[in-house]
Amino acid sequence: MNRSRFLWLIASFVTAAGLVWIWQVVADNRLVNPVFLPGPDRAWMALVRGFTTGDLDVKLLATVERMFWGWLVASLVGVALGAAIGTSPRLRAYLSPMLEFLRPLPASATIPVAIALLGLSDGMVLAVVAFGALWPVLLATVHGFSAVEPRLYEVGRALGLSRAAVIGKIALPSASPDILAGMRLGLTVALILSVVCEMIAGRDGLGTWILLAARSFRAPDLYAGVILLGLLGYATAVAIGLLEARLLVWRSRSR
Amino acid sequence: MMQTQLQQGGSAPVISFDRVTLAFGDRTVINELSLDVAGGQIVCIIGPSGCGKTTALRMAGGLIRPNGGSVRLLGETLTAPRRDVAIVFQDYGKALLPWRTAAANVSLALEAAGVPRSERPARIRLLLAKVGLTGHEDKYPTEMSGGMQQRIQIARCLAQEPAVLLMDEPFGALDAMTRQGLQDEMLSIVAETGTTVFFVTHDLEEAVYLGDRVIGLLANPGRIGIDLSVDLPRPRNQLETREMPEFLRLRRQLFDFIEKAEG
Amino acid sequence: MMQTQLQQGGSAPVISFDRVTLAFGDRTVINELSLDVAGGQIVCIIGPSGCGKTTALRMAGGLIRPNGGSVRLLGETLTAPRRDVAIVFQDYGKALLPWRTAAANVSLALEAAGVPRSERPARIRLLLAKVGLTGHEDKYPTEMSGGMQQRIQIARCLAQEPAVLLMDEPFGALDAMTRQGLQDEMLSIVAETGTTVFFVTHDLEEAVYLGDRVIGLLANPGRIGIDLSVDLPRPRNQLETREMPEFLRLRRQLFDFIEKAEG
Amino acid sequence: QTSINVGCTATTDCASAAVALSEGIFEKNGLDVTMTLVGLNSNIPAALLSDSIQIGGPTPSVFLQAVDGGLDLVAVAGASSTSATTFDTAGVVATSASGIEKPQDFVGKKVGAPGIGAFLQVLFSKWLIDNDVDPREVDFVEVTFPTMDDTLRSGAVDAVVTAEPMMSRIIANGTGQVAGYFLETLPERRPAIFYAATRTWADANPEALAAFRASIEEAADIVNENPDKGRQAIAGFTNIPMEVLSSMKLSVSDPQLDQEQLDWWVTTMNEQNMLQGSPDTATLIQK
Amino acid sequence: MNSSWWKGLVVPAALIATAEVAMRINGSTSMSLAAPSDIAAALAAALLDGSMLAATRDTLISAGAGLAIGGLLGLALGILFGLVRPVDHLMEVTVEVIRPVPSVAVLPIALLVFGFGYTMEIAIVAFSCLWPVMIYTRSAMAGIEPRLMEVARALRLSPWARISKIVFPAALPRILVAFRLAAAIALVVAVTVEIAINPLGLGYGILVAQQGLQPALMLAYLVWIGIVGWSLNTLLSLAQQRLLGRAARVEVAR
Ligand SMILES: Nc1ncnc2c1ncn2[C@@H]1O[C@H](COP(=O)(O)OP(=O)(O)OP(=O)(O)O)[C@@H](O)[C@H]1O
Ligand SMILES: Nc1ncnc2c1ncn2[C@@H]1O[C@H](COP(=O)(O)OP(=O)(O)OP(=O)(O)O)[C@@H](O)[C@H]1O
Ligand SMILES: [Mg+2]
Ligand SMILES: [Mg+2]
Repeated sequence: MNRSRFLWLIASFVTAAGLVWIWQVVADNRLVNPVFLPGPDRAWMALVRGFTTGDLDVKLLATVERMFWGWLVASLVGVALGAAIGTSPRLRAYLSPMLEFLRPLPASATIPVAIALLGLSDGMVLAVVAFGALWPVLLATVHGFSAVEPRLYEVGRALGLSRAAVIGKIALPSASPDILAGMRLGLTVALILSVVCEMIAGRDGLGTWILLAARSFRAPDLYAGVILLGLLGYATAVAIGLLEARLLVWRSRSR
Repeated sequence: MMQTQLQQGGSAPVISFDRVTLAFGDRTVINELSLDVAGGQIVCIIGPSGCGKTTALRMAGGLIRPNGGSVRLLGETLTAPRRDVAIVFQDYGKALLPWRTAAANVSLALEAAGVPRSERPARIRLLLAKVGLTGHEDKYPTEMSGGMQQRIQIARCLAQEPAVLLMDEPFGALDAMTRQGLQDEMLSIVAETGTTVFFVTHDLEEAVYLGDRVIGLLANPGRIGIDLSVDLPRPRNQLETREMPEFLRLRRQLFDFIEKAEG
Repeated sequence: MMQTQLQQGGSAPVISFDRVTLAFGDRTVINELSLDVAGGQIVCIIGPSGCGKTTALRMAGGLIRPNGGSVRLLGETLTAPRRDVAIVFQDYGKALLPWRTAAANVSLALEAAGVPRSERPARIRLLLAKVGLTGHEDKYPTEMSGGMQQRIQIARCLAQEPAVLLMDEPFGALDAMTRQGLQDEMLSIVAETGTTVFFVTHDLEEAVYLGDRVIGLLANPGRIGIDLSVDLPRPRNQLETREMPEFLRLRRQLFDFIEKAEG
Repeated sequence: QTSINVGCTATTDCASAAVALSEGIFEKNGLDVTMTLVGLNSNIPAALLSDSIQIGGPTPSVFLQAVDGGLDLVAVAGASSTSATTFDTAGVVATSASGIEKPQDFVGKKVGAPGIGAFLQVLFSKWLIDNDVDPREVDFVEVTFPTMDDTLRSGAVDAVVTAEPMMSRIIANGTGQVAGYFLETLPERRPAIFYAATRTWADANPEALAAFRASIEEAADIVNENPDKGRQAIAGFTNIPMEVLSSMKLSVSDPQLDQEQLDWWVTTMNEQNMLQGSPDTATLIQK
Repeated sequence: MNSSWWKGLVVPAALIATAEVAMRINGSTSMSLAAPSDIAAALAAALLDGSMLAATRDTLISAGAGLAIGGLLGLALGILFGLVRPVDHLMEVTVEVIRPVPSVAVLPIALLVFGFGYTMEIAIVAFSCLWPVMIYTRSAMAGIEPRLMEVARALRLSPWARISKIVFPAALPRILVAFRLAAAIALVVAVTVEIAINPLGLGYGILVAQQGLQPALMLAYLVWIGIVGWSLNTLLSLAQQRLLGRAARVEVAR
């Protein structure tokens, strides 16, 4: 099991490497204007340069922090709100229309409003990131709760479980695959929004790095930032995967 | 219709159906059902498939509310499930938490009752032993056979230490021997604790062997077709009881009823 | 161990287990099981809960592959399920498509077999009538009783017109009469079509009544403990057959086996 | 008739093109011109390259960085340039709490600018350098125009590098006072925006280019002599309300552009390490 | 449900009233805020002169086409990855690395490749919608009752029949959730692209209002986007109920 998992991982990296190679070939043959698509070699050099002579590490850390806290807040609020809406028709009637109204508001347009209300602070960035990353978690939680086998809710009622216990012992575990999928997506959204916030609100981080590179037409630097984002995304996906493997043993065992 | 409504002497009814009617949409599934179950009694329900046995049991459990009439439990009209009433569901596969092991599934009832954490392992071990699942504590439901899953559910219901036990074909997936073992286990628990049991089964012999009373339902709409009181001595014995003339007579009577009911 | 391996005269084996071993993780569930089922035979499998009946049936259906030995169907080693083999699952509630009505669930098998759309309704009506579900065509599984769900699944398997029918406690949730009706229905279908049946049950009488052969499994690990050939005349009859001395003898023998197996 | 799409940002610097369009000068010269409002000035080079617009109005810093990055762009005509009369249309505004009064006070302070590396910030930095302050000792953050007032008020920044019409609003709201007009000390006629195209397009369309230049020259005079016509055209193009525009000085329209002007920008940007190579300004203005 | 539609208005109404009072009492000089009544006036004006409706059409075309393309691609990939584990394992690194790349980071490149207009916007929206649909679909595949997959195997359903008759209906509730999420994302991304570079639609309207120093109009656009998104979601919810039919309602009723 573990061995084959490891082999698959290797194979997966080889696949990715193959795609990078194709990218290199495309760049080497100048199939795309090199000003906009430098080869992976130049991007890699820019990345190394960014770490050795620039302050890319500091920017990376700043982005990671922003993403993590935003995601954490979004996950907690999303699950709590989702649980409340998912189990109480009354709360659903009061809250969900407003939430559905807020959901499609683009972060890029809400940032000025957020700045007006919260100032140009880290709190504002946290709010915007959490606001965006909230929806996948919230929606997945609400759906997960509604998809719980009805018989299990009956079991909960028959055992006289308290509302909290029904949520904690029956609905949450049952919805956990959905919630984790939502959190997986939420993490991506958080990363994207952190970058967008940095770009729009000028907070220092990978976003500004990319933005400045794009503005001054330093494509290798831009791709270095994008590569870093990708690696960051992969790392977070692996982390969530580990969490999933821990929480969903029962599902893998049944196969 | 041989409607022999028996009035149990002495004890007040624990479960009482009072002219209960239930419809799904415009289809009446149960019609004006009246029934009193005295405390400490075992009442077995038989009847053709789809006649409303499960529905009646779910009403006794407070999971569904009748459209007409009322269901009372210990004198109070039922509006929601109560913790002193345990329900063994017919679809055992769906009634277990797939993310909890056998032991943890049983534990759920103890958690609900607020049993301190330290006491739980011992009690869980005891309960699983009662249903013959020692050594399978750490398996997930999906890793167990149908009969084993059914027994986990029974263990969980016993963990509730209920005053009333509602069982919907609880031994349906068990082989003859395991089934007999659990039948006797249940009888001894009831004898000890005075639990009232509402027992749905399609096995006529089982109904007679376990019951103080056997009620046969008729279908479309569900109503009482036969109500027999079982006067076999207790404690009962798998070999002797089943050979008693009274046992055979009751079984015959029920068989005739079912035959007519289907026909 | 009374291992009376019977060799059926004449016809080549349809299902054949050859020293089959199966383990889940490090737990051996079935150990070196060898078994040949001749064409047109009804072989009933009994055994204590959790002994491996379902597992054996799933291997015969090609749903799981043995760790050792081989399962052959009509001479070919099984590596995947085949369409001429129908499987009635033990957990009927999970084996139905909840978004399809009773009729549409049966239709699935017809669709799989490529039956033209125009022919389907008539065949579905016929099949549902066979299992006594006329008038329930448009209900969803969640709107049906346990026994009714089980019967939809049986109808779906019959729709496959299989050469081999693997049935895992197919009548477990049915009342005595419905069950007897379906037993006879199945017997007549088999007599007509020559279908080979692998039938898991925990009802010893049922095993004897239906089977040409009854195999008792022992648990831990699953292996053959008894293999009886049933020499009761066909067609069988619910009243007469069950009263024949041979029937009672076989039943007794199986009962003793199960008793020993559990003890 | 050649179709030309001209992309500009929402400033008064492209007034000459706006007027040429609204007064029918382009049409008269045989050009079918549409104008597109581009959100970010730095998007203009990519828009040019994808042929979404044929002529755009980049700032010199955006233009030079694009060329430095390898894009083959050429300047085709001047749009606006600095002038002693308009030095007060941009400035740096500081809160009173920050205590900033002179260039030296900016050291260690947080200053918001509408775009790092963009026109205003470059000129502000130049002003600092000219006053012996190293701009690297100033902590710059990006703050968009509309949020400047809020940001300054919240104390998140000590000062903002801003321009009209935002500047007078901030001052009117009492959020801060001008701490310096960094355009004041600039030489005359330094381009603020000029019109640019890809070299491929410019080489392929000499007649259209000539017609464009002629139109711009004609329109520039109108703008400089009759600012209200300019305002009207700008309002039509950008949707900025007339009441806002009417209190604003328009930047001086200046259709001429020569190499020396670009050289000044290259030097200025090099002072701030903004270029990797050194663009050959001789080839950057289309003949 | 029908009698309680007003409940959804209680909270927003309270918030709006608070905002109005706060703005009237304190007065605001912010260029990003405006009193709700001013926003309403701006909204009405923009709706009446048709500019907002035209912008809505442009945005919806891009968002809709992007959602359709990205969603269907995500659905196909999700099913593929969910059912064929080797592919999932093989592509794991690649997918997880590409997924978090924010489309805004590559906007200049998209602009270069596609230029202004619908194509660029649709491509970026499609890219952004692909992932949520893929992730949810893949996780829905894992959640299908294993017994149903065995039924499919036992009936030897063809791969296509297996997907259309078992996998897809079983995963449909989750897939619809994914599409509802993706629809909102499509709108957000479309508007973002419009704000950032594409001179089209509602986002461009926001940009113009913002740069034209008209906060009330800008917020009116924002409110309108909320309304459009809300209607879109309501529509999708209705579609969901219709698609899932009686089976779903029975499930919920129990
Ligand atoms: N949720 C429901 N919606 C509509 N009809 C239902 C529902 N549940 C049960 N029914 C109908 O009610 C009738 C009685 O069902 P019930 O489950 O009580 O039967 P039963 O006696 O338990 O049968 P079995 O022995 O087969 O389990 C059946 O005809 C069934 O179709
Ligand atoms: N997926 C699985 N993973 C691990 N163990 C399993 C799995 N499925 C079955 N088992 C184990 O295999 C043994 C045999 O199971 P099986 O379902 O074949 O029993 P059975 O004879 O059908 O019992 P019953 O009559 O109760 O249905 C049981 O002990 C069970 O715990
Ligand atoms: Mg039932
Ligand atoms: Mg089994």
